[in-house]
Amino acid sequence: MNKSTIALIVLVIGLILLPFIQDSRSILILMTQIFILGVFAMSYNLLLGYTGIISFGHAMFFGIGAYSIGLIMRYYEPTYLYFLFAVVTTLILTAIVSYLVGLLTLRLHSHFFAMFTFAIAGLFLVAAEKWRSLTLGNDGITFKIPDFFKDRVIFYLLSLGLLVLAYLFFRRFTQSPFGKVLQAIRENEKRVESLGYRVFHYKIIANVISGMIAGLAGIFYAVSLRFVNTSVFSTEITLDALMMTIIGGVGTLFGPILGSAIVQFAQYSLMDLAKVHWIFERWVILFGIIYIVVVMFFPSGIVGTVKTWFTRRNKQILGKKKPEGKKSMESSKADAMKNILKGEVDG
Amino acid sequence: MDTIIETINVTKSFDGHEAVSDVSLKVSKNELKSIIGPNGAGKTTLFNLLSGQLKPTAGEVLLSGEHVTSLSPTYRTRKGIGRSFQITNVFPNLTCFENVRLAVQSKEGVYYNMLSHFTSHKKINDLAHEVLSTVLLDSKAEELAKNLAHGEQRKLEIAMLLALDTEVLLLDEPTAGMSIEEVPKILEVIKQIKETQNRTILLIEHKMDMVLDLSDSITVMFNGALLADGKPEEIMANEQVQTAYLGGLYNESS
Amino acid sequence: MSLLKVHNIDTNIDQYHILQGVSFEANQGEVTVLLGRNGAGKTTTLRSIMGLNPVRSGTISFKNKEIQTMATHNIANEGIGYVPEDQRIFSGLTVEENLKVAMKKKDEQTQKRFEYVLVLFPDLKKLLYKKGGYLSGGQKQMLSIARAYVNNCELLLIDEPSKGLAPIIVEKVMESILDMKDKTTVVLVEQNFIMASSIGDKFYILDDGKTVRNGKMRELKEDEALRRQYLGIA
Amino acid sequence: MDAIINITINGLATGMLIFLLAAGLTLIFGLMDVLNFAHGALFLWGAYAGIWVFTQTDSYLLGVFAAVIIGILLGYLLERYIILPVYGNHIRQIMITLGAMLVLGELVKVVWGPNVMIANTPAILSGSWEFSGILIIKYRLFVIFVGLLVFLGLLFLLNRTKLGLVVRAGVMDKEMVQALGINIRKVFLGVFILGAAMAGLAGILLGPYTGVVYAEMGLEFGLLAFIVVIIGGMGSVVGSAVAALLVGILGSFASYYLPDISLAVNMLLMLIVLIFKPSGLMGTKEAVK
Repeated sequence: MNKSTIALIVLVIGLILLPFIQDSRSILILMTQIFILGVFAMSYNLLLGYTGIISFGHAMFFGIGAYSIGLIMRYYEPTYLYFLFAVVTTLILTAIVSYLVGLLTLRLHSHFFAMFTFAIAGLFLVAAEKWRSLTLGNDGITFKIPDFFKDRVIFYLLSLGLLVLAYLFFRRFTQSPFGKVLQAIRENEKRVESLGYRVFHYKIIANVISGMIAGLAGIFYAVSLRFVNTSVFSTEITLDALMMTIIGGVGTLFGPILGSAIVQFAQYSLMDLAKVHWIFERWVILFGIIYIVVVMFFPSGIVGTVKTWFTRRNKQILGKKKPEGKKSMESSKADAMKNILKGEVDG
Repeated sequence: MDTIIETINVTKSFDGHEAVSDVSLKVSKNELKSIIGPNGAGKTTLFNLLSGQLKPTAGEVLLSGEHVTSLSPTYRTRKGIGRSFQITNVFPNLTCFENVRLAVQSKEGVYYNMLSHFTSHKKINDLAHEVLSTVLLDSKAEELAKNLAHGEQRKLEIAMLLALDTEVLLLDEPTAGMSIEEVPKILEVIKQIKETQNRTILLIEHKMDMVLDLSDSITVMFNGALLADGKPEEIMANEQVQTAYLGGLYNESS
Repeated sequence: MSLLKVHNIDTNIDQYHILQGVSFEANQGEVTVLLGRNGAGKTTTLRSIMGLNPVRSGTISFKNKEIQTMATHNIANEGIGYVPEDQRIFSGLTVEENLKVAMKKKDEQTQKRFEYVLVLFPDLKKLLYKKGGYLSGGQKQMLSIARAYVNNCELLLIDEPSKGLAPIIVEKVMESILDMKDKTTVVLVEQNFIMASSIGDKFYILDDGKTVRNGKMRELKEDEALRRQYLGIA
Repeated sequence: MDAIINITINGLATGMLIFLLAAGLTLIFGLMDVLNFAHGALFLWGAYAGIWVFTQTDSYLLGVFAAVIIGILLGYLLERYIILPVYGNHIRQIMITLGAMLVLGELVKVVWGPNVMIANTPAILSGSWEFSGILIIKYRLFVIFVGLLVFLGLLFLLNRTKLGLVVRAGVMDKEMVQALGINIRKVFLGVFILGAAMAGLAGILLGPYTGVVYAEMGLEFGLLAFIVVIIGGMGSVVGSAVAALLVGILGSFASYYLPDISLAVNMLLMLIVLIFKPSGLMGTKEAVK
């Protein structure tokens, strides 16, 4: 067990204890949102960071999840069985939709794929708005949930559980043979083909997995609000995922979680500051500035930038220690250290 | 001898210009055939047609008597045609080791394994290390491919091809861009494959000494067409080849 | 008199250290040929002179002025014309428009050059209003040379004009380069040795990103061992 | 019959407005390979600044002038300070221009308040003509007229002038243009500013057409323009014009006859085009790998 695993375990234990240490309702809700959107951003990062696909329609999977639970809870009964039914429905629907979208579009160049997914997500949005008899359009629907989920602390812990599971899953997944092929596709698609891999299949599978996990995040999101309206299909949701991923660090496991925390926290505290000075009512400005600053000064995201610092520092240490000539014990130890370090931020 | 790879009248044109025109070529099993010719003669295009990167405008490509003309590179690789690229074509942000391991993984048929950790694939890891040491890159296993020197990337390129362990190896100027000192090592590797394994090798190369030294047979291409095909000594004696490629210099100097 | 002096240049493309000490000189009114195997760095050398792959160290002086840090368009405006590998014709523009892009000034000299290339390449005159994309390989090559020339250049950098062309066309292109020789200095990258040796005055051999040999073309014709060693031809 | 004519005119006018946005976007994309999500902000600022000046001075002409000036000014700042550092990287472009879009969109609220701004039709252009039962609103004709004028001007600029020649050549191969001694950076900036000015113009034209302007329309119209660019084909001005009119007219008919799906029409159109002709109606750039 290496340092990074220990650090993560400590962090998770801390987070489990948090609701018992402090009792601010709003902090709890904020943390829950961070967890849920963190999962959503991680699913997005699988496409953007690990496979090199830019999607502008990720909200559609999030929305499918949110509406599945909302509609089933409202029109059937808020029981555990139906809850489970909603989860299964979400997984099946997102799998089908992501499979079809992938089939149609993954052969296109990046920005065309982006626009295509954007259009399809747009269709979902319009459908949700226009099918008023079912969705009540933009007014949205409120719904009841099984009592168990109503408890804020329990729901907080469940969301945390989802996040941890997703993290472990992605950590495993990206280190697996399959995950490595995805990263190779990101690097050089043609070459992957000539190694005997069916690139298209890999992309579709990545798209499906990403879509299904985004759907799960959508369920949690809707449950946390006990309300769902058309905004879950909006482009802003996709853009949020994009921003969180980029701010945290594209292609790193922990990046999207950190990104989610930063974005949510910034939104929360900036909105709070509105009471202090009117300029903070326009907190979106500061938000936009953050985007610009991140792109200018942290082009590989926060985790990515920190990673580079570490590697550079490590290299310097290495350079000083490394004797000329043959590879010494010491340098191989340093190499190993570097690997651990890589593991620390990479998974 | 058995023919393993064959082209029947393949032609490839780009915007009306025929890069490869009407080439019929037979390569026997376990032979090392070099393809020579001036730049722009269509050698790399021919490779692309064999490995599936390009589809011919006309003609057929056969592997062990089976039509593979319409197959994608993926399937041709699986059927046993592996290639290295003239322009270095590795995965820059993966380590050397990971680069090679991807090739081993493909060869071992581990395609869709999503959840087992790589450390549980000892065989794959071992094989990858083995191949890396064959091309003298084992000390660079954990370096990112983009941080390698140009010559080392060429070696990595060859390592990936070796790791695929295909029946047919297409080597596109394996030593291009390598320093003079590195060339003999790579030659040694190619020789080894030729001697110890049952592999068919197609080689594009400009260094005539190397070509003469290694080849069982030589094919000369000129302006997209096949000019001559035969044993090295036949080719060297062929007058047409001399005027077209070797430059008529023999005539002048003799 | 040397018009272009390249001294010990190093160039990286991304992480790759492509040029590691290339030096050569091109004299006024001569054809200087850069030879070498694939991947030796010939194309990169021309691109470095044009500022398309900026050098990391070393100097490039043109008409005794250092140009290695200048932007590509300024280098071109100093009087260097570039005929890239694969011609890079603007395929959606007509032949005339391709030339017009390069004719920046409306002076007499430009007009003269324009008329000259149409005389030199009668094909182009016939095809003046045809889109560049529809030209044959040879015609594209001619257009590419003509385009660089009408740009009022004193030095032409030509990258492998024979590549992919039929021998008879290659001859035509070579003749036209010979014809231009007294009007403009030429640096030629060429792998077709017959061609290179028939029009070149001086040669430089590049290997592994370094210039390793140079001399009069006549000497190379006689030195079989040298050709074998670096060019892979005997 | 009169309904059809009215709907067509309405669609044409909307199409022209979208075209003004899309033309700049398509050139910027084709020439500079830049995905500019802040293009809608120029439009937004053109609308607000133009209408504000118009209401203050009661001169529509001054309003138009102000809109174009603010477009040029913001275009210059955007290109120099936001886009310049991110050439060649699509993801960073998307992110940073979205950031700029958010900032500029919110700044509109800071300057003019968060509520919608009412835009009156200038007296000379208000009212309508009636021909045998067909009602033609003057302002719509005016918008069509201006759009047409800009379109023709742009075509003239691209096809008949030296600058246009350089721009077209640059879209095909910018490195070669540099090697012929042309400062492509200046050309980029010029094209960007031209696109920005057209976006500003579209903004002020839209005001009296819809009666109100609001801050969210920046992103809204920006995305609409993107859809049009994709449909028309990246880098093609004529393609954008055709696509914009198509989107405008289809949208206008759909909202009359099939109001329920009218919102989806653009998306559907884009999907169909992408499936059957991924490079767009008149696009030249490769869309399929």
